[in-house]
Parts: sequence; structure tokens; C-alpha cells
Amino acid sequence: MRHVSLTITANKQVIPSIYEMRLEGDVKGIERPGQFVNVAINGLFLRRPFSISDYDAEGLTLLYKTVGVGSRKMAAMGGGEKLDILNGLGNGFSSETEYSRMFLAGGGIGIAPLYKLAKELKVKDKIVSVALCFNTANEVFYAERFRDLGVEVYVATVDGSIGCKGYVTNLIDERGIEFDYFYACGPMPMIKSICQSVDKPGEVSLEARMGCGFGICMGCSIPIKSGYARICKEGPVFRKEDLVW
Amino acid sequence: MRHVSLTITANKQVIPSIYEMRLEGDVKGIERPGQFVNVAINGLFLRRPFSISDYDAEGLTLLYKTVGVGSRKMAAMGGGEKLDILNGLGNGFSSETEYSRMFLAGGGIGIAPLYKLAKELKVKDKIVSVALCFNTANEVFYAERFRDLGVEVYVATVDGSIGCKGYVTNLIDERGIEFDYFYACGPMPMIKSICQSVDKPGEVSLEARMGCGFGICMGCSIPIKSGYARICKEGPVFRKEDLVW
Amino acid sequence: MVNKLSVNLGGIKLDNPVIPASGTFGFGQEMAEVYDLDILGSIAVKGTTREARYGNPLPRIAEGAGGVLNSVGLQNPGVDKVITDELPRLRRVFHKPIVANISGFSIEEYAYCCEKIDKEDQIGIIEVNISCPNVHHGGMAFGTSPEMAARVTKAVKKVTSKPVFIKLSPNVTDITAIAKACEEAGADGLTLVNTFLGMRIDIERRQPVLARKVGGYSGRSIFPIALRMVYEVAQVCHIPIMGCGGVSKAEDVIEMMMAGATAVQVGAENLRNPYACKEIIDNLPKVMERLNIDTLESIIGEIK
Amino acid sequence: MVNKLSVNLGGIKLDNPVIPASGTFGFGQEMAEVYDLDILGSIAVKGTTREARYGNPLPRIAEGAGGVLNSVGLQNPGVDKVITDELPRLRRVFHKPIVANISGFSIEEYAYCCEKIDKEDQIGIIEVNISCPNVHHGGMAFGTSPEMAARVTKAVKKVTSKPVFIKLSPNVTDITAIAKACEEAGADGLTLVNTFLGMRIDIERRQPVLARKVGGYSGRSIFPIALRMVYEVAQVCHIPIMGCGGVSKAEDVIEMMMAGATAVQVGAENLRNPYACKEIIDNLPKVMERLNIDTLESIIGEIK
Ligand SMILES: Cc1cc2nc3c(=O)[nH]c(=O)nc-3n(C[C@H](O)[C@H](O)[C@H](O)COP(=O)(O)OP(=O)(O)OC[C@H]3O[C@@H](n4cnc5c(N)ncnc54)[C@H](O)[C@@H]3O)c2cc1C
Ligand SMILES: Cc1cc2nc3c(=O)[nH]c(=O)nc-3n(C[C@H](O)[C@H](O)[C@H](O)COP(=O)(O)OP(=O)(O)OC[C@H]3O[C@@H](n4cnc5c(N)ncnc54)[C@H](O)[C@@H]3O)c2cc1C
Ligand SMILES: Cc1cc2nc3c(=O)[nH]c(=O)nc-3n(C[C@H](O)[C@H](O)[C@H](O)COP(=O)(O)O)c2cc1C
Ligand SMILES: Cc1cc2nc3c(=O)[nH]c(=O)nc-3n(C[C@H](O)[C@H](O)[C@H](O)COP(=O)(O)O)c2cc1C
Ligand code: FES
Ligand code: FES
Repeated sequence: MRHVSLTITANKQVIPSIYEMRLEGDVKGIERPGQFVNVAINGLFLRRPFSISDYDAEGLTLLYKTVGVGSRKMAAMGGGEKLDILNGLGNGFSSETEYSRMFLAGGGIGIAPLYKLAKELKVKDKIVSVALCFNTANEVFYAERFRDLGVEVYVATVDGSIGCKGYVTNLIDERGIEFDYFYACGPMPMIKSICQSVDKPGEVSLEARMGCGFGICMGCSIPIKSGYARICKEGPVFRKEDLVW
Repeated sequence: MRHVSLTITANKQVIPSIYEMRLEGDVKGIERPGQFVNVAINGLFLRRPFSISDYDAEGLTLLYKTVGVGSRKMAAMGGGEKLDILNGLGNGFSSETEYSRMFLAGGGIGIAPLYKLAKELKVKDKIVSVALCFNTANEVFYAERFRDLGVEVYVATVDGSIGCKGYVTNLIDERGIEFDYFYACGPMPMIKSICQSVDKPGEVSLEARMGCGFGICMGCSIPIKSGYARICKEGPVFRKEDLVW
Repeated sequence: MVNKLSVNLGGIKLDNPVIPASGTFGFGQEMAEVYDLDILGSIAVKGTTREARYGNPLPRIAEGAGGVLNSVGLQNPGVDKVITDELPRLRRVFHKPIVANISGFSIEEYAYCCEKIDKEDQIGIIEVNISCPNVHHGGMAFGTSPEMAARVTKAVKKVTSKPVFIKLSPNVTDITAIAKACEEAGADGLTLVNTFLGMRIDIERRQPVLARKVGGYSGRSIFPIALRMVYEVAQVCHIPIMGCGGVSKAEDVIEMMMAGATAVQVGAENLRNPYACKEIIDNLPKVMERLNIDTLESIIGEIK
Repeated sequence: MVNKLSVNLGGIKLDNPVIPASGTFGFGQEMAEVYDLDILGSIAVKGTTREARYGNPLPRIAEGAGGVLNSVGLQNPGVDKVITDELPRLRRVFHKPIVANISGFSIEEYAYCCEKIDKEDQIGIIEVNISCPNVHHGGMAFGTSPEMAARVTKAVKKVTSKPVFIKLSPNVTDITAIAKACEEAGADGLTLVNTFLGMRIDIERRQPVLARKVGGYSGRSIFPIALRMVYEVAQVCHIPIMGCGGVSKAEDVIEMMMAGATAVQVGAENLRNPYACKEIIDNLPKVMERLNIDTLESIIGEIK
């Protein structure tokens, strides 16, 4: 964990209620895709956790949805403003795997941490396919961004208004997507169904209301097979085999 | 009372710990010198009351001392920032008097509301003398500003390091200041001594920790001869005869 | 067109559930210059006692991180003057039934004031404050014991036919016990809650900020505790509740109502933002639409 | 050179009065990566029970205007694991006596844990938490009755020779009665206070934010209430007090000490600002200089 003050260099709407914020400054200490930051927002007692959707030597990107008071305040911030951030939190995805065909599934804003992961997997010459799952056509975002990475992109919507109709599991069946290992991030029902219905190994990123985000409050702890784990510290990424349902 | 958002056009140190802030915007509704504003400060629950030290059609001036968290935050504000203000609070000084020789006594930051009052009295062709009272020489401020108004200015310091040594009452005696009517604002002991030792009529501006500043909470109420009075509403200016000690 | 904001508070129909809390709105005169008071559901006027009271010495205001401490101590002109002077003046600027807030130092005093107030048709609800932390003998003492609370309730109910709401103190181990005692003693409703006993010290002057040392703390800071008390009491009592404590925005009103409040009082927020009640009322329809709430009546106590 | 920050807490000499509060600092491991823990006066480690506990279901964190609500429910590995695993690890990064925080569901359990803990020389003070609002049966129930509080105190005192501080709940009508009962039962000190029972409702999902519905509310918001309790108790008890509740800056430490605290715990603030305790300790000398305070010992309880 590093406590830093980063400068907002861009903060733009991707589609209504989804924003992309670029932050620059000292971003040393990010180790893996799938880690997150905890953002202090003026006037709010608790920080707000957001996945790092992308990062390089100069800065990082957050991809966030306006769902409440904090995210709406962030959306209203302008370039040049500074954000007080705890950086490099959580374990992140393990991209050092022996597998070669990787399947990434993101539900809604759960897409965020998969973007840098996809980049990283491409660098490692993996075969990457990505499923982006939404409720309906006008919620779709980032499909082009993923395609630009040179990965196979599938879209699914619950109402079928674009792409495959249904959930990620329907998508896998329908398109006959083949893979050796999966990564998923999104709403709990999606995480659960992919873990339970896919017989391949994989890992998923979980969420919880957090108190601290760095392991001291036990606010985000869940039972796992080997005992208990803090989503903010031992997680947010867990291997499918370790989770209990 | 008017609720307005005013823009800070200047905010400069006068001497260490005394600042002058010019605010511009809709300042209609100020009726008299001696009225005050109640300023909302980010992060603080209660507003902070400050006398209007000067005003014209375009804006108003606050003269304030950094004594705590709110005033320190104000001192750190920059030009262009906006302040949420309740304007035109309190009764203010009555400059419509039949008297001609007016004596204004300010103790420390209590000088603030007297500046516009002196201006106003000059417009009304009164003979104005002003006593500015401090603890010591390096606390003195605004003496030149008053002199520029063409009024007689006296300075007193408790330690005698500049001007007359002692309190306002010593100054009156020593310099043989003659007047028909007085106005005073400053620390309670000063107010009390001037009211009790001067046999001329006059009026004084009082302070209290305020809840609302516009009369609804009874937080600032004091007993006066005729019953009770709210410093924020019936005051802050009271006629000497109305006060009980 | 139906009014989606209206609620029925113990038989009194309110256009909306928003009521400025006693002691934070005077007797309405100052606020009548700020906005049209008739937009309000009702007004809870300043606490009234038998005799005129000045209250406690200054300073009687201090500040906390998200609230104000007050030790005003029930300054008011006494019940007679309230009836002869304040109510007629208020009638000119507010044309709906009001909430009279009655305090006392003995059971007889509560009954005395309520009996007098009972005759005033302007008054829709009598709110009996057994929870003022700012007076010795009486005040909060009545609100911290179920027996005393019940005795005050009974005494008051005997002398008035108006709906009686007992206003409870949060400074108790178990507010449900006191609430139940009031309900059993015949209370028509409850106001939850009054202020929390708090203190601040001026570390520069090395003395308490408040001349009386301690005072009542209220404002945004206390919202989660007040909400919990409304919820707890709503689980065990069947009389309507006016939720009070830290309400500062339309969302808070909805949260209080979901927890079990039929109406919601706004106190300290009026001090920092004179437009607080108006802004809340203006925003309620928008927030309801966003949340798919058709009528406010429908959400009262929906959290079980 | 004399250390102007040092205080004597029930016989334990602390380099400064700043102690992270139980449950907001884990067992120190995570924070050891953030700053050198040896700058702290002491550390109150996470509440420990006889058996390992997971605690309550998620969500168990919610937010208020100036504080956090938690319903963690005493997650801990159990007293044996604490002794075999956590204490040795903590010893590597913190080299001063610590405050062990003990919880229980019966008087026997408190005594059992304290007896075990008593053998650990690393532990300077045993803090007995009779005020956890997040567990059924026990927890806060012991802290809301003077009799029960006294019984726990006596049982614990019997099995340990270490200074015992009883940690009290603020959710009571009269904290002085409980404090006095503990003092009479032999407590060496008191920690004031634990969290306030609070609640939040997610108005979008129309359900309580916390799975357990209610939780303990703490943080800046509660400071004036906690301060009042420290002050009240300091007027009637003669044992040292650790003040706790809403402390977020050096000035708050001084205010708590003037009110009667000998040491001061920092809880929720650590969650939002991992450097909170360090910043407070760094700032204390500056604030003392500004206020002409020579030694912190000299201001303890100076407000009468
Ligand atoms: C490890 C982690 C990574 C995350 N990554 C992202 C991301 O990349 N992009 C993104 O948009 N969001 C992400 N989230 C969720 C994000 O933290 C919440 O949306 C945010 O905290 C809401 O703050 P708010 O003030 O806008 O909402 P609030 O006003 O606090 O609440 C609004 C609504 O959001 C929900 N909510 C609040 N806090 C959380 C939370 N911690 N987790 C889940 N739901 C919550 C509540 O149920 C509530 O109904 C992540 C959460 C975690 C734990
Ligand atoms: C009608 C009126 C007019 C005023 N005019 C001016 C003015 O023109 N210029 C100016 O500098 N100050 C003026 N004051 C005082 C000013 O309101 C306080 O200095 C200010 O509120 C302090 O805020 P703070 O947050 O900086 O201090 P805080 O951190 O709140 O307190 C710091 C110290 O200031 C003192 N203090 C706090 N509030 C008040 C208060 N309301 N009145 C008096 N002392 C207080 C406290 O005793 C405390 O020790 C006026 C006060 C009133 C009531
Ligand atoms: C300045 C002030 C004066 C108050 N006077 C009274 C009163 O006279 N009678 C009463 O029942 N409550 C009184 N209260 C309590 C409020 O009515 C309300 O119960 C309390 O402030 C909690 O609400 P809030 O958090 O919205 O302020 C007063 C509160 C304040 C801040
Ligand atoms: C997340 C969290 C967990 C806590 N766990 C414990 C605990 O295990 N034992 C205990 O005695 N107090 C516990 N507390 C209470 C704190 O130690 C402290 O008494 C309380 O939070 C008030 O201080 P604060 O306002 O500084 O947070 C916990 C508080 C929080 C916020
Ligand atoms: S959020 Fe505090 S331990 Fe995970
Ligand atoms: S400050 Fe509220 S009445 Fe004067």
C-alpha cells in the first residue's frame, strides 16, 4: 500500500453513468492487474474502492459507475484536481499461469480490472477471449477498447438487444468458447454461476463494502475453504477452488 | 437577511493574523454599518459571523482575525472562490443621530465594523474621532486607513509600546477627547468599561457564539433592561442604556 | 391530483411529512421572511414552559464535527405569552395546524401548560418534551425512566383531547422500554429523538465551551443513532412516530420513514441552512421518482 | 531530556498517550508496513474471545455523516491462536507493552481469556470489552448494567495481576453508575467509550445496509458525546481513563485529556487515514507549544 496524491489529467464520460478517470503521479507499487485503489472523497468519511483498470509508469486509470454520492462527486471533478489515494491494494490477478487459452468475463462495471489484465495476458502471448455482459444494448461499453487490444470480444445482454441473449454462461455455450482458465469480475450471481457451471479452473474478483481497504478492520472478511479471508487483503481475487457458496 | 453566493476578489494579509477579504456579487440588503454576514465554511457545521467592515454597490469587505479552524480556512482561500453567505444580518449602528461629535472605539479586531461607520458619519458631516486599541505595537492595523478617511485617529496599546499606554478609557482621559456620542466594538471588558465610565450616550456592538445568526435558535440571547434580546437579531448593536451588567 | 407527499399523522393530515423541529425555528416569524411557511407539513414551535424563561448563560452554543451543541435551556416567554402573542402572529404566516412543544419541571407543570394549550384550535398536536438535557430537575429526568414517562403521559392525556406525542431522549439504555410505557399510558404518538448530551472544551481557554459545561448535541452526526431508535421503537410500538435527528436532505426523510417514521422533523440543519426544509420538500418528489416511490405513506415502516 | 508526551497509565509508562483502538488496527501486522509502530504509546489489539469467530455476515460496514458503522462482530482467531500466532508476530514489530482486548459471552469466558492472557509478558493492560454492540447474548449486555459490569470486573480481577481496564458502552442512561460499579469492583481503569448503536438503510435496495441491520457507530461524529462521558466519569471515579470516540487530531487528544483521560485511543480514523495515529503524535508537540502546555501529564482532568 502506498499513500499518494495523484492528479486528475482526464475524467470523461464513456457512456451515461460510466466514467473513465486518468490519474497521474507516483504510481509505484502497483504489482498486478486486479489490484485496486481506495479514494478519499471530500465530505465522505470512508474512502471508496475502485479497481485499477489500467496503469503504466506515469499513471493509472479508473473506470467507474456513478451509483451514489461518492462516485457522483468523482464524476464532477475536473482536470488538475488532486485525489488522495491508497494505491496498490489487494492481491490482483495471477497472470503467471501455465495455461494458454484465457477467458475473461466482465459483468457491467466489473469489466474494469479486466482491461489491464487482458493487456498483460497479450504481452504474455496468451490466447485471450473476453465476454462483456450487460443488461441491455445501451449499457455496453469498452467493447472497442478490448478489440483494439487484439483479443476476441463477445458481448452478451440479458435482454438480447445486442450480442448473445442471456448471461455469460449462455454465451459460453452458445458461442462454444473454448478456454483453459477463466477470470471473472461482476455481480455476485454472475460470479457464482460461472464458478459453479464452468469446469475449468479460474479466479474471480469480489466486492464488499469496505471499512479500510487495507486489512485492519475485518469489515470485508468472507469465509473461504481454508478459513477466512479479507476481500481487501487476501483478495479481491480468489481462486474458484477456494470459495465456498 | 439574504442568502447569496459571493466571489472572493481579494484576500490579503493586513498584518500577521489579520486579513481583509473583498467579496463581490449581489450585496443588496445591507442597510447599515455594523451589520454582519454569516459565512458557510466547507467542512464546518456552523456558519461563522463576521462584521461587514465596508460595503458598496458591488461588494463588501470582511476584516478578520485567524483565531481558529474557520478563520484559518478563510485565510487560505484564493481569489475566484465563492462563499455561501447570509448577508445583511443584525441591526447595525444608528448613524442617524442628532449629535455632532462622534467617538468610535475599536479594540483589536473589533475595529472591523467601525470602518464603514466612520465613512458613513463623515458623509453625514459629523466630527469623527477614532480610538484603535491593541495590546502592543505590532498588533496595530488600519490606523492609516482610518486617517485616509479624514478622521482623527488615536492609538492606544496596553503595554504603551505605541500611542497612549493603557485602555480606551485612559486614552479618553489622557488626550482629553471630547465627544457627544460614542460607538464601541471590542472585547467585553472594553465594552463594559466604556459603558460604565463614559457619561455620554452611545452604542456598542456585542459578540456571542452563534447557532444560526438570524434569530431562530436563541443561542445568542442576553438579558437586557427590557427583557431579552438576541445579539444576532435585536443586536449586535445595543444602546448603552439598554444593557445590564 | 393526489398529493404523493401527504401523510396522516395521528389523525392530522399533513401535506408533507417535513416539520421543523422545536427550538430550531423559533415561533416562525423570522423564517416567514425566508420562505412561504405554508409549504411545510407543520411547524413544531419553541419549547414552552409555564413561566417565562431566559435559559442558561452564554456561551450556549458549541460545535461538533457534524453538529451543534446547545445549552439554550428552553428560553421562551411562558405559555400565556405564547398563547396571547406568538400564536396569533404565527397564524398570520402559517395556516395549518401546528405542533406545540411543552416542557416542564413537574408533572403538574406539564399538565398545566397542556390544558392551556388545549384550547387553541391552531394547535394540531401537542408534543411533550420529556427529554430536554439543558435544564436541571425535570426535563430529561422524565424521559429516562419508563415510570416517569408514563406518569407525564397520563397527566397530560387527562387534560387535552388533542393528539399527544411524547418526545423522548436518546440518552437512555433502552428507548423501547420508555416508548412502550408512553404508548401504554395513552400517548398518541412519539417524537424520536431529542439531543444527545455532549460537551466541548475550548483548549485555548482551558474551559468548557458552554457556560453550562454540557449541552445537547444534534445535527447530521447523530442521524444513524436516531434512525436506529426510530426503527427499534417502530418494531414494538403501534403509534405514529415523528423521526428527528440529523435529517438534512430528502433522502434522510425517506430513510427515516422506511425505518418507521410517519413524519420527520428537521432541527439543527435549519441553523446552518435556513432553506433546509424548503429544499427537502422541493427535492422529495425527485428522489421519490428516482426510487420508484409512489406515495410517502406507502413506505412508512417498510423495513421490518 | 524529559519526554513531555509521556503519561503513566495505571502503572504502565507510555511514551505518549496515543493508542490505536481495538478493532481498528488488527494485530498490527498490516500497519507495521505503513509506519514504525514503536512511535505509538501502545496498541489495543483486536477483541479476542475464547473460540475463533468469523463474526457477522456481510455487508458489515456502513457509513454515516462523520463516521462508520460496523457490525464485524468480533472476528478473531480465538485466544489460543492470538497467543501462539498473533502476539509473537506483533512482538517483532512493536516493542512495548500492549493492550489486550478481551470479549466474552459469559463471565466465565471473560475470566478464561484473561487468565490465559495474564501469562503473556507482552501484555501491559487487559482491556475488558463489555460493550460490543455487535454480538447477541453478552457483549454490550454486560456493559449496560452496573451489577453485571461489577461481576465481570471481579471475575477478571481474580485471575490476573495485570491492570484491568473495563471498556464501557455509551449506549446507557448513566455511564457514571456503571463506571463506579467497575471501580468499586476493583477495576484499575476504564476505557470510554465503545461504539453507539446505529443503523443505515439503503433506500435504493430498501433494506438495511448492514446484514445484521444495526451496528456500532463511531468516528468524528461521536466525539462530543464521548468527551462528555469521559468528563462525567472523571468527576466521580479516581481510576485512570482511556478516552476513545471520534479522536482524529492532536487537538482532540488534548481535549480528551483535559476532560479527564490519561491516554487516548484512536479508532475509526485509522480506517480512513492509515497515518492518523502517526500524524497525531507528530503534531502533539506543536499543538502543545501553541497552547503553552508543558507536559501532557499536567493537563489530565484539568477541567473540573
Ligand atoms: C475491490 C473493489 C473494487 C471496485 N472496483 C470498482 C470499479 O472499478 N468501478 C466501479 O465503478 N466500482 C467499483 N467498486 C464499487 C465501488 O467501490 C462502489 O460503487 C463505490 O464505493 C460506491 O460509492 P458511492 O459513494 O458512489 O455510493 P454510495 O452512496 O456509498 O452507495 C450507493 C450504492 O452503491 C453500493 N455500494 C456502496 N459501496 C459499495 C462497495 N464498496 N461495493 C459495492 N457496492 C457498493 C450500495 O449498495 C449503494 O446502494 C469496487 C468495489 C470494491 C470493493
Ligand atoms: C456579530 C459578530 C461579528 C463578528 N465580527 C468579526 C469580525 O469582523 N472579524 C473577526 O475576525 N471576527 C468577528 N467575529 C468573531 C468571529 O465570528 C469568530 O472569530 C469566528 O467565528 C471564529 O471562527 P473559527 O472557526 O476561526 O474559530 P473556532 O475554531 O470556532 O474557535 C477559536 C476561538 O475563537 C473563539 N470564538 C469562536 N466563535 C466565536 C464567536 N462566534 N464569537 C467570538 N469568539 C468566538 C473561541 O472562543 C475559540 O477559542 C464576530 C462575531 C460576531 C458574533
Ligand atoms: C438550538 C436548539 C434548541 C432546541 N430547543 C428545543 C426545545 O425547546 N424543545 C425540544 O423539544 N427540543 C429542542 N431541541 C431539540 C430539537 O428539536 C431536535 O429534537 C434535536 O435537535 C435533534 O434534531 P436535529 O439533529 O435535526 O437537530 C433544540 C435543538 C436545538 C439545536
Ligand atoms: C471496525 C471496528 C471494529 C471494532 N472492534 C472492536 C473490538 O473488537 N473490541 C472493542 O472493544 N472495540 C472495538 N471497536 C470499537 C473501537 O475500539 C472504539 O471503541 C470505537 O470505534 C470508538 O472510537 P472511534 O470513534 O475512534 O472509532 C471497533 C470499532 C470499529 C470501527
Ligand atoms: S475493508 Fe477493512 S479489512 Fe478489508
Ligand atoms: S444565533 Fe441563533 S438566535 Fe442568535
